[in-house]
Amino acid sequence: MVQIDKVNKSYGGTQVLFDIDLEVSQGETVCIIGPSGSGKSTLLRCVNYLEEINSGQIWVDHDLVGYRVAGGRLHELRENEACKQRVDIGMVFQNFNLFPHMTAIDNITLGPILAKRISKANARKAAQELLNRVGLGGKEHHYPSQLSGGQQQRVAIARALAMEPKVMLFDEPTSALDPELVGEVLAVMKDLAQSGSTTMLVVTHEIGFAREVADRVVFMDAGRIVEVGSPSELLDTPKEERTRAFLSAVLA
Amino acid sequence: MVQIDKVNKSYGGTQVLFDIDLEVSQGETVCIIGPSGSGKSTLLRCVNYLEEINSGQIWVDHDLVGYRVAGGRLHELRENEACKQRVDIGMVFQNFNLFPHMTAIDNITLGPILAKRISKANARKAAQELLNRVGLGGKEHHYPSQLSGGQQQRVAIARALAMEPKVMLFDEPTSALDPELVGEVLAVMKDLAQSGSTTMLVVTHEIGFAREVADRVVFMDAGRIVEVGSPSELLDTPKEERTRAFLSAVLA
Amino acid sequence: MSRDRADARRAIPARTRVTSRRGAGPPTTFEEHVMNKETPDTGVITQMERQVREEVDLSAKVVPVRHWGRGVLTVIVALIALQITWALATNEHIHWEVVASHLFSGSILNGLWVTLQLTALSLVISLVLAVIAAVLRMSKSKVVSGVSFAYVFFFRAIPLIVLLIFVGNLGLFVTELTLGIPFTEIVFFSIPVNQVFTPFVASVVGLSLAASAYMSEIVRAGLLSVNRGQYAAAMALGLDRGKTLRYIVIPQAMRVIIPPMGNEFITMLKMSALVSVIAGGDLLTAAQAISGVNYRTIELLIVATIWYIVVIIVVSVFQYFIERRTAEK
Amino acid sequence: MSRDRADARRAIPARTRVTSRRGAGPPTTFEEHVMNKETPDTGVITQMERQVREEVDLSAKVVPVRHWGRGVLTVIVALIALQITWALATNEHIHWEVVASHLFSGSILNGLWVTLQLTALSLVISLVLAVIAAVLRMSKSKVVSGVSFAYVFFFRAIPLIVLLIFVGNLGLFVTELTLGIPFTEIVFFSIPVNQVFTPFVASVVGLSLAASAYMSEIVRAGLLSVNRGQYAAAMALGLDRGKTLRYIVIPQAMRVIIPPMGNEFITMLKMSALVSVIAGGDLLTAAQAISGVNYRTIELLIVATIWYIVVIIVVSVFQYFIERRTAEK
Amino acid sequence: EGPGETQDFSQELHDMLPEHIRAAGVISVAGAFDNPPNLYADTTDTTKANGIAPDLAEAMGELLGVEFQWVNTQWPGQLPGLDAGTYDLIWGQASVTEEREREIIDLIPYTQTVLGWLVPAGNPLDLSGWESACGKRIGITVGAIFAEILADASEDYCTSQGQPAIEVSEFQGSEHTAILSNNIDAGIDSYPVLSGTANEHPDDFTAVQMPEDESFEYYSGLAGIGISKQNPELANALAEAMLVLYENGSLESIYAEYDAVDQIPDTELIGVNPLTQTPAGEIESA
Ligand SMILES: Nc1ncnc2c1ncn2[C@@H]1O[C@H](COP(=O)(O)OP(=O)(O)OP(=O)(O)O)[C@@H](O)[C@H]1O
Ligand SMILES: Nc1ncnc2c1ncn2[C@@H]1O[C@H](COP(=O)(O)OP(=O)(O)OP(=O)(O)O)[C@@H](O)[C@H]1O
Ligand SMILES: [Mg+2]
Ligand SMILES: [Mg+2]
Repeated sequence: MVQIDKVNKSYGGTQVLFDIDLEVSQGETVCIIGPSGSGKSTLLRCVNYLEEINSGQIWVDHDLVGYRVAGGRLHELRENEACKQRVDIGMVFQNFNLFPHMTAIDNITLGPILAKRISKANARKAAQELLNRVGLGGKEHHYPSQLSGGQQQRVAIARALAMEPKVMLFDEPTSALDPELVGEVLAVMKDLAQSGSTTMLVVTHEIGFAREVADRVVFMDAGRIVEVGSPSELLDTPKEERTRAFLSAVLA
Repeated sequence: MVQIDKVNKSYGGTQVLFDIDLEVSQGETVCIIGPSGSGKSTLLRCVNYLEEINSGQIWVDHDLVGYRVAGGRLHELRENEACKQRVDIGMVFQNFNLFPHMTAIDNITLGPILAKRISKANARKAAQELLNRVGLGGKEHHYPSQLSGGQQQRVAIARALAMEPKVMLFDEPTSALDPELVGEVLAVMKDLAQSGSTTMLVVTHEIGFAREVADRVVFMDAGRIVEVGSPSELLDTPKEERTRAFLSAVLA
Repeated sequence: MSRDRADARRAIPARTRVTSRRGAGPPTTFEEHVMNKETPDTGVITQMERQVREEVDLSAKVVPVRHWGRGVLTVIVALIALQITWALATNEHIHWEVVASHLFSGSILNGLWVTLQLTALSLVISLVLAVIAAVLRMSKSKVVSGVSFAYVFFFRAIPLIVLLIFVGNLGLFVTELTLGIPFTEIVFFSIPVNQVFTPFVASVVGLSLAASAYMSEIVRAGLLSVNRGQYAAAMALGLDRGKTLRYIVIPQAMRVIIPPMGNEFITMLKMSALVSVIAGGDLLTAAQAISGVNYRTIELLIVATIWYIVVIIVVSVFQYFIERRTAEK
Repeated sequence: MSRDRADARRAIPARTRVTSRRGAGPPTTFEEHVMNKETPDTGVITQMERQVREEVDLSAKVVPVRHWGRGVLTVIVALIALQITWALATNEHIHWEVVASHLFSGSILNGLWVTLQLTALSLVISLVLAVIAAVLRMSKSKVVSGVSFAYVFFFRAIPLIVLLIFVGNLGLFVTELTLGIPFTEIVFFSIPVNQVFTPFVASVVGLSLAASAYMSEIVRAGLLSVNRGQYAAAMALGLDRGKTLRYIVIPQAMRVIIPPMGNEFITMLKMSALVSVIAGGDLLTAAQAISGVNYRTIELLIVATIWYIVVIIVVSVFQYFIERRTAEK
Repeated sequence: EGPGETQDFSQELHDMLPEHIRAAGVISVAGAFDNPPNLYADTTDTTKANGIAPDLAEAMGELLGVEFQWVNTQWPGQLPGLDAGTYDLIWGQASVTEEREREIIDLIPYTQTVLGWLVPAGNPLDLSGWESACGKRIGITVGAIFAEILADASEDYCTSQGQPAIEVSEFQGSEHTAILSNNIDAGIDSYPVLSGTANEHPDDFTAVQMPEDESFEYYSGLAGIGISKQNPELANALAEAMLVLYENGSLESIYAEYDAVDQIPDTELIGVNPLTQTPAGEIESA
């Protein structure tokens, strides 16, 4: 479903991703862990074409991210084509990034109405169902500022799901939450992962969550993938020294 | 050293602290835990007279916070007197609040030079020692933006210590840090607590830390102190239902 | 927060209960006790101290901070205001009956109407131009952002009076407005320039160009103030640049844009007086025209000032409500 | 970021390696393959697909996005700029030799000098007044903040020309500047007002008062932009209000204050031309005085415009470096 | 290098001056330096005044034993400055009218001119008398008295005769440009001022003198020195000095310098408030 091939990415002079290779199959949940600044967010942003890569290729469901093939040539995408591509990729951000001037339901229906041109009524019906699914039935008309952090993040997840994306990207979805509120967001994500139909790429610091729901765990450091493995392999018997050091610091 | 007597505090119409009673003796370390919005930060801010209380009294080392007694009357403190009082109380904030336009050492020496009128040379010598103590020798001339979160928070601790306060207040000192960086800050605080000479009032979500270093743990909820006890009492065998619920959510 | 503090200050005396010397006589006086730093600090409050504290009743005696400075300031300000009012009201050089008789005179109200029209029209047009200039300025293309930069620089740098003279006298440069291919003979469409650029149109154009340059910097600051995460979230939903601006960024930028627009509106209102160089017929010009005949300069300037103040008050109230609405959520 | 993107765009063609149809011939064409949505989605990339992708070489063939719109804009802008330059340069009504001969004439340079003095002095004074007004505005005392509000409102509302006439002719109201107790006979000190308020002093005072009112809103926005945590941290260190402002808040507020100050500086530069109403001798007045004699209005306005643009360029460069310095950390 | 002969100091005239001016030795004058040939700026030093008025002032200064200081002041600042005592005189383009003499300031005429039109070179619209201006677009300076004159003339010569009214636009000093750009058909001002313009730009403009009888029908054509009604001694002293210059021929030689002898007012118009004979310092309500 997602294939990342020898991706390199620099900001100005400094390279932040080095030859990243990663494959995620349909329905799989992959968790990415790693220290701050290791390039986890950057990788997700490249998959969503929020950043351009310097070399390598990223494929999402047989589409080359950022390019179109026609007449035997690769054409860079124009902005509106890139927009269409992003419709297939849902993203949940660390700071929720809900639109503060819109109610929960307006946040959720905005994308379907504007980018997918779904009728307002249908969009609202679907949004209502999603809100129920993330446990927020009854909060339709609350503004983000009237919701707790955990509730805001659940709205954000519903907003991404409303686009019916092929892949969901999560960038530290719980690290801006109060500890008491982390659980409710993880529960929603667990649900999603275990339904088996959603392909998920999750950057997280919640080792317990990764252990429980990930099909595979990726450890990144300094812009490289250091180690990939099943949760038990990577978390309990890491092969690399760097992974061990990180895990001992985090689990301390 | 610190005595809080029947303190009530409202913001506008809503009361956020109800009849808070708490005593902290010289050299003691008290950890305050509790859900978001329970009034933990507000309580610390009242102790430091960053907020005025509506009723009750707070004593720090025999001084009534916010008042002066003269001629048998309570006189509200003028601003410059309140400033003098705050010199005795060190505070470390969740978001560090370092001064971004000053180097580490300037951050640390600012208070001693301006508020305690210590000579620049002496202040710098003391600051240098403090920086070494928190493991940041060599970072004197870095600006906050050039330091990691953990390093910034350690500078903030050094800045508070530089005033040689009678009490140190910590407001969630690690919750804005990446998980890997939490350890280094907790280590510095542990050091401080175990030196036994510093009186510390710590709001934290790090249950492990509280268990290890606190002499007593306080659980707050909805503006009230629900339960106080030794770490083992409160964390392992909480008496109150509310405490149990909170702990199970956080430790999940 | 300031109101809360004031409430708190009032509330404390009534509720605080601390024993005084006159109270149930503890062995040391309260002050000595509190001040006595020699008391060995055991770190634990002794039972005796506790009792002292609990029994002290100072409820009737809390002395709030006196802000002498504020009192003095109040008196000084009041005196100055009084003196200025007095000086204005009784001044032999100012004939208030002249002010009164002209305040609602036809030519003044006409001038006011012209000023309002000019200002309102120019405000709307310049706002649109400012948004366009600000968006172009943030374009990734060097050419596009360069054009916007040059536009803003040029129209901020050229004195308005010069701009107005040029725009108002376009006939100096071209006699016909022609749509065609430059440097060729091909012409699609042509109209005498003076027919299009009447003094009023020229005034609106000149004011709009100048104001849009100033405003674009404000709009740009507003657009930049919107968290980058909002752009990312909108893009991730598949919204294109235009929709992101329209639905996400501009509504949020309004909060930052509207307050400094107050300054700009007032500046524009005042600037509109400059259109007299191309025969605009605005409020201030009308006042000066009358004073040129009846030689009551000060009185007519006061008339104009009164009207400006009225307009500014009305707009400020309006702005206050818009700000409240944009800040609400 | 825009630069990074551009770099990336350039970099991709050289490094991307994907096989073309001309490559080592996979069974289906590359396009058909990629477009073929019927291919059953197993969720796992087949070995064949892998190979296709790895062997395709399109390095010579990536087609970057063509921004036709930008090209067209560039051409249009260039044509307009050319046409305006042409129109100005060849216009029979504009005698460029007159512009050249007056550009460095003594009286123009004198006027420029007066304008610079007025602007610089007023800028400094109004900045100080603006900071005071902004700080007072944020006072907890209703009286103090009310006074500041009234000050700002009044001096923004009154047209500058009226303010200048009043300040320049204070003799209308008082003939002596007297320090004493109002409404009594007690006088400490007295001096004729016209002796103190020379036209230059009056101009500086008038400009400073007006500008300070506009600027105080900018300064206030700057002070408010500093994170509340910074105030709390400074207070927690025992700094009083004054020191907090001086060492913590103002240095950080500068970052927000300086950019809009560019607008204000330019406005002030232009406003200084209004002092001619009380005898200023500034640049624009000098230019107009000369044109009153030689009847070369447009030429002399161009001379003035050139100097204004020069000053604004110099100040903009200066501002750019200050901004860089305050933004550095 | 002042024109005309040097004047002899007159103690008698000096003693007529008010105390504060004798003490200061200076009379400060406000005027806008934009009105050649009466008052205009020196192009090498725009704070210095040139023209008939400054030359007259210099001659009067020699007589009175005081110095005249000229300050370039825009019209809106002039009257308030006079009221405030910032200036002792306004001198430039203050037109003498009966109402002003009676109620506002004391006026001493120093020049009398007929009106004229400034038109594009060759006078294509053939402007001359009032009638020829019907339906034309005429530009005037903001605050000038011409607004009232044109309104009256338009009534008498045009609208009441079934002709279209005269269209008036008020400008702040850029009427010339407006004529060039064909925004207006003509400007109106005193003829000598306009002929100065036309002489400088013969390719662009022509100045047309209005028939004298029509010109004086609405307006005396007098421009005067304005003195505050608080200051009658000054008005009387200046009027006396003016008379001396008139009688000893200096006035004529000064005007001759500017080729403007025909602007010298008639004898009976020399003095304070000649139209109404209001005594200096007195206010007579109409
Ligand atoms: N827009 C940018 N411009 C320049 N450098 C950037 C930019 N965004 C990120 N970086 C740099 O790229 C590196 C990787 O950043 P990234 O945000 O991907 O790390 P991360 O693993 O997500 O860390 P964290 O856990 O703190 O979110 C960092 O060194 C960062 O400073
Ligand atoms: N300045 C303020 N004005 C009004 N209400 C406030 C203010 N500061 C805090 N509150 C309210 O007071 C209550 C207690 O807030 P406080 O910040 O003390 O909680 P907390 O226990 O520190 O929570 P957290 O763990 O999220 O920091 C909350 O309901 C909050 O909304
Ligand atoms: Mg990240
Ligand atoms: Mg808190």
